[in-house]
Amino acid sequence: MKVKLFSVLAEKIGPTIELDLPQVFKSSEVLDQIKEKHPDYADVLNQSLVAVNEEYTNEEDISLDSVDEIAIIPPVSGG
Amino acid sequence: MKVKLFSVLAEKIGPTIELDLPQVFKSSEVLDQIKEKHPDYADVLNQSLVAVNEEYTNEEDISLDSVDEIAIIPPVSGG
Amino acid sequence: MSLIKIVDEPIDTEVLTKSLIHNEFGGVDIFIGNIRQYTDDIETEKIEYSTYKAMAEKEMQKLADTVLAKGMDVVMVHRVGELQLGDIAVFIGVAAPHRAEAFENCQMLIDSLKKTVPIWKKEYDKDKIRWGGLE
Amino acid sequence: MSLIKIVDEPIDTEVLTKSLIHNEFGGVDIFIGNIRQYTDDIETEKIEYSTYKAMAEKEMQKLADTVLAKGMDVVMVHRVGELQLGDIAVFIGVAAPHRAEAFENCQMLIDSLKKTVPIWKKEYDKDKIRWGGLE
Repeated sequence: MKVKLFSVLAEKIGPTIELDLPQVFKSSEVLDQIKEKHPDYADVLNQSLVAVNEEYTNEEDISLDSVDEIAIIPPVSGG
Repeated sequence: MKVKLFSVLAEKIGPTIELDLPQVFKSSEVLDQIKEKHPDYADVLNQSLVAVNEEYTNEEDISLDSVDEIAIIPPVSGG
Repeated sequence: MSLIKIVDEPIDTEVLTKSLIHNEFGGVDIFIGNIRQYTDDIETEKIEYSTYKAMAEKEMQKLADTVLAKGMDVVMVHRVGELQLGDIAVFIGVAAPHRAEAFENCQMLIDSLKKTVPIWKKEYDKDKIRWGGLE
Repeated sequence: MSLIKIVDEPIDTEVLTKSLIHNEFGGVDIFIGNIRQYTDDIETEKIEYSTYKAMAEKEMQKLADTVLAKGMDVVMVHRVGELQLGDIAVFIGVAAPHRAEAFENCQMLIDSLKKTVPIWKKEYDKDKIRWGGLE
């Protein structure tokens, strides 16, 4: 599964990262997998949220079948 | 002394009204003199303030010598 | 560069807005009051604003000075004369380092203008003429 | 006629302002955020905004919908790409029957945008590059 990255993560790691996600997972598992691959960005990832199909997720179970798009959302800073 | 009128008072009575003011007076006396001449507008005058030299007055004594301009200020409604 | 005045021509929002964009300030709040057709069931056709101009500009300047003294920029322009539906009667803008101050002071300025600045409206409503402000 | 979008060109404040003047509404509040040179001692040279555009527009629409549902009109436009000092990054406007609602909702929209809408700034300051939002 390709996960979209933005902001500092996109610049440092790339616009997407390929992850191997189980059939059912939580957003924290997505962040944990990226932290394992890129421990340097653990700090940013600890402040980030996960969006599935362009909606913020919390701690709910996510079914891989229902996922069209996953994105990591670092702290926003528009305005 | 010519006193300036505005808004509904200017339209009904005229842009100025000639009053005979004593050497020292209070704003209420200005309003009272106009009410006497135009009792129909007592209601508007009761809601009005008096400005001397383009500044609002309260209940202070006003010396005629210090007066360049007197104006009656009905309730304002800009904006 | 603050701008405080009463005008009898249409208000140019573009020029006034641009005058509030400064490198020193990051946030601008603008209030625009325009002529509204309906107030509850009352239908307005036009509004005639009159003013005691010299005093009105002095009172507007006093209000602006309280905001300028805090290091912000201020624009306050009120139009008088005969205004039609949709015409802009008043434009108030505050540029500030932080947006909360811009909002707070802009709202204070329009609220205060409506209380102290000698400008009056004569409202031509469909049913009758109404003088603003009278009880 | 609400307008909610992310653009990569300069924001035309005049067109957006005009779109908020309606006969039905008497009060418009507008917030404009522009690129500021100094934040305390830090001197900014330019800011690069990036976005997750589809999601950002959805989140902006959600915010606007809460205001539109109350019968007001809303404009929310955020610019992305490389912005220079003085450039306008965001324009938010609310037209309402009463001015207090316009102020309240306009401020709520910019406050909320800064919390939930996926837009990020990379600030090129004189001393170093700063990524907005990070602790």
